[in-house]
Amino acid sequence: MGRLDEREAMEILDQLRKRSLWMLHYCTACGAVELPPTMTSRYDMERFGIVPFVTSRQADILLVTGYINIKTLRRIVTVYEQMLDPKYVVGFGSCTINGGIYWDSYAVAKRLDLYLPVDLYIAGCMPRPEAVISAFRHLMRLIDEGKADGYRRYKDNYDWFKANQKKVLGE
Amino acid sequence: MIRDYTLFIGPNHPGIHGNFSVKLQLEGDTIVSAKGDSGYLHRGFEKLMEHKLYLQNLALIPRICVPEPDINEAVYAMAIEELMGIEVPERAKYIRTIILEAARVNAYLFSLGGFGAMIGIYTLMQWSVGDRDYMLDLFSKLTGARIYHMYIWPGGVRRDFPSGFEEELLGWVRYIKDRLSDYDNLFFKNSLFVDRTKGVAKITDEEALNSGVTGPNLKATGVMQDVRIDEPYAAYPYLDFRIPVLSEGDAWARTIQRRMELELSLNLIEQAVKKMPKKGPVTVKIPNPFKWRIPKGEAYAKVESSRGEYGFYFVSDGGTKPYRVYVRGVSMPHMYPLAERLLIEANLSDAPMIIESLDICPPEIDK
Amino acid sequence: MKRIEYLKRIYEGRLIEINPKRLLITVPKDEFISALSTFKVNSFNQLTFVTAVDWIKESEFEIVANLYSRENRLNVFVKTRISRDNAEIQTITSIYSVAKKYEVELAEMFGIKVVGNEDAGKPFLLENWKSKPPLRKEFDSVAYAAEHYEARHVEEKND
Amino acid sequence: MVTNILMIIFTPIIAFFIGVIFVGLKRKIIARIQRRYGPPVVQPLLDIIKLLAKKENISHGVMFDLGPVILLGAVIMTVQFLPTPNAPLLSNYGDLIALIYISVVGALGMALGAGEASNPNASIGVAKALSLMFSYELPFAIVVATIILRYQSTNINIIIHGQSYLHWGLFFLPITTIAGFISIYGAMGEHPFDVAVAPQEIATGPMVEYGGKHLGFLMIDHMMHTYIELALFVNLFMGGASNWFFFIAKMFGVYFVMTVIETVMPRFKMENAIKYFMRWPTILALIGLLTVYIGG
Repeated sequence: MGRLDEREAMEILDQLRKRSLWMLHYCTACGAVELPPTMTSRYDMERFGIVPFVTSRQADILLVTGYINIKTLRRIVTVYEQMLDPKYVVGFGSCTINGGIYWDSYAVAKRLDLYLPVDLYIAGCMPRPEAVISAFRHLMRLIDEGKADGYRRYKDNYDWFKANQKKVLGE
Repeated sequence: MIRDYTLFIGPNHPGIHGNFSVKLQLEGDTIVSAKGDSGYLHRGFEKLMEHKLYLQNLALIPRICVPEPDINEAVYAMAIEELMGIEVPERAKYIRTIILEAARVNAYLFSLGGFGAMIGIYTLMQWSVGDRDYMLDLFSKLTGARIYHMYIWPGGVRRDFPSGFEEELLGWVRYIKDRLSDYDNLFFKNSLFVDRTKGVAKITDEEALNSGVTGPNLKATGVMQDVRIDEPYAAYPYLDFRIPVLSEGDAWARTIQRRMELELSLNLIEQAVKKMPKKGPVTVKIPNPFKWRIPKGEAYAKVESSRGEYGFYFVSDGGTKPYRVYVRGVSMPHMYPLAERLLIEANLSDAPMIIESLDICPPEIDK
Repeated sequence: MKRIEYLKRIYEGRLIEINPKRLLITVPKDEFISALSTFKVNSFNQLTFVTAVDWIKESEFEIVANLYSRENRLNVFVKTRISRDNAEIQTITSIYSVAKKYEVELAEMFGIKVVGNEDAGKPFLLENWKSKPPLRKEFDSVAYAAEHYEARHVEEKND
Repeated sequence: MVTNILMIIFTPIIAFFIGVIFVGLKRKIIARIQRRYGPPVVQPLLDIIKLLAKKENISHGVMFDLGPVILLGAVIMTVQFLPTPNAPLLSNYGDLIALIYISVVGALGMALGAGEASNPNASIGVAKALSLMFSYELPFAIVVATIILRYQSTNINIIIHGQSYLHWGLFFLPITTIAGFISIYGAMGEHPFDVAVAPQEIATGPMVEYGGKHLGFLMIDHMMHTYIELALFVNLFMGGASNWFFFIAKMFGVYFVMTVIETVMPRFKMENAIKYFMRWPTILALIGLLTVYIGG
């Protein structure tokens, strides 16, 4: 009986959890110039309950906005581990998918999902605000169906992620 | 109260616009020492450009500094034109001036909005970034992209204005002009804004000149130095304008200087649209990109960006790829000798505001 | 323009005019600091940037300092050549204090030892960087990127 | 008597929901001034449910966990001392002075909790919150003295009774009301005075390490705290209310004025905030005290 309630409780909470997603106010790369237009009066993502929050303790979504510099990658991993479950990672722009225009750069990692469990990618070399908002709505549907389980994947194969991070970050 | 401790206004901090961190040594609330740490946005542009063809670089260079990408294209094009010795057609010069001035207005709206958010007035950011968005629509109508336009290329501009574009542009300029009075009442005349910024982070004019400061930060100290007047490029020789200069040199003066230059740019756009020749070619025929060899030589092309003097030092050895391109970022001297010195003896709650008043663009330092 | 004629007289012919707004002078390595100070005295009081160009064929680094004169609205490139292996230059922060961070960038990106600038050896942009300084010509970024960072394997389906 | 006991149990819940609706409307009003739509009105409730449903919670020690609980306890107790329209709750047993004392206890509990967090931002935030508290308590104390002198009693019910038939404090003690409004505005920590939780400067100060369920509790405290301050202002200066509708309407009137001011004002710096409180509200409060003292 307990098992059933736990799953049912999760569904109801997922319904409510999707209506108030807090995004971490951390502009890791060039995609961050499209975030202010999404937050401000023209596209206004606050109507979906998405608000930029300050510290990693209070945030649910970690937006990796654009290319992943190695020095930034170390900070992104630390910030991700500070966030509280359930947490979601959104890869923003084609640089998180396959390195984008910096495929040949010595300081940029190519695939974000080797180092962090990514729930959602937004394509585009700097996606438009409309793409960002439709991506958040898609993330809401994923949360609704319980498919946004990046944080569980991170915990399950933790060593694989740590091995990849160690290979690139070197320490 | 803990006596002295270290505090990171680190990469993940709303007080930092962009991605770099400042390590502060604090005693109580006053900052004892500040040490900047950048490199979070380093992609090695100068290395990437060395193994790409000239026209392939056109897609790469606007991505150097995000709030104002058009200056990169203009400077890259001007450097190549100087080496090739080609002359840009008249109409293309005017179009380039209009695009650069519109990008400057957008960059000022963005940075003034960010400055308002730093001291807590979010309404200014909502308004200014919202108004900036209408120009991005015009840019995407003209060039196909909102931010990275890749519109100015060596030899002129990629395509001519679509019909009726000038009227829409002037409509946007008029719209921003009468929005400026709302901004003034909301923010620039607000007594609290004056209290928080007057006399904070003050620099004298010779101190600014010695530490390589350019742009509004320098003009706010009373020194009149602007690339548009000292070395006019594009259509600036044909436009007559006078750049107002303040003299206090503190955070207040820098912000008001940006506000005045925003208004000046709006007038410049109107003037350029009026004086622009109605017909005429917009680009010079450039050779086949795969076999395009730039004659051996070096050139330093510079432009007045919204932050200061921005330039490319371009060395070519006659091959099909640039031999060496040095990106002269405006924010390098603003951050390293200047911001670290201004933060000392400042109050902790002023630190983000001081850094934002210098309008530092971290990718220009990291490249 | 009086000072420019004076400078041209001193350097009799070595000061070339690439175009009306750009002057160029190449000095031997030990004369670099004295050339910079004479230019600074004669109205070139602003340092725009200091960088290096890696001429790998002649196995030499070319240090370029760009100075700007507010009075005559002119830029001058003061250049000097140093050998590529164990390259070393004197710091010019005594003349232009703003050159400090440019020299740090020079040291990190080209591996040039800057004598007299204590920050020059420390890392600035790259964090625990093990291989050669990246802006040297013999460092191949494409190979480094392919080897260190795993790409997404997309199998080509030309059906 | 029975209705009073029932109301004692239910008033905190009603206070919480009033707080939620008010904060939701505030975010809507701010959004409309900023030319956008803004979140749904029940957004604060959704935020709190999401926070309480967080699976993982980082704790920095027992005191860190107890901080929000102490604040919640103090807030619930303060609600009891505020008379609601048809039920005096406990306000006959605890007068105005007791109310001020209890509201301070909550802030101290919060300070102890946040101090435990290992983040220097939190301790700076706590220091700023406490020094701000001293600065706005000073004019508030003078205002309370004026009211006690004016109505010859510290019992809030008698004060309300003294203001019946439209003899509101707002009209008869205008200077004191302005001083009271500014100091209550500071007590709520609303925007121009949110020096302690400034996101840009010290990364939301004391709340920097609070997340998940802790932050959920803090949000609940914030909602009820909004109700308390507004109810206090309405009772002292706008003569309480005969039924719930007028009570909420008056409170929302005051809150609307606060929201509009908040949207167009940048944030004070710590020194400026203290200087401001020591200058304008204190002078006005003293003038009010003199007029009442001379007026007899």
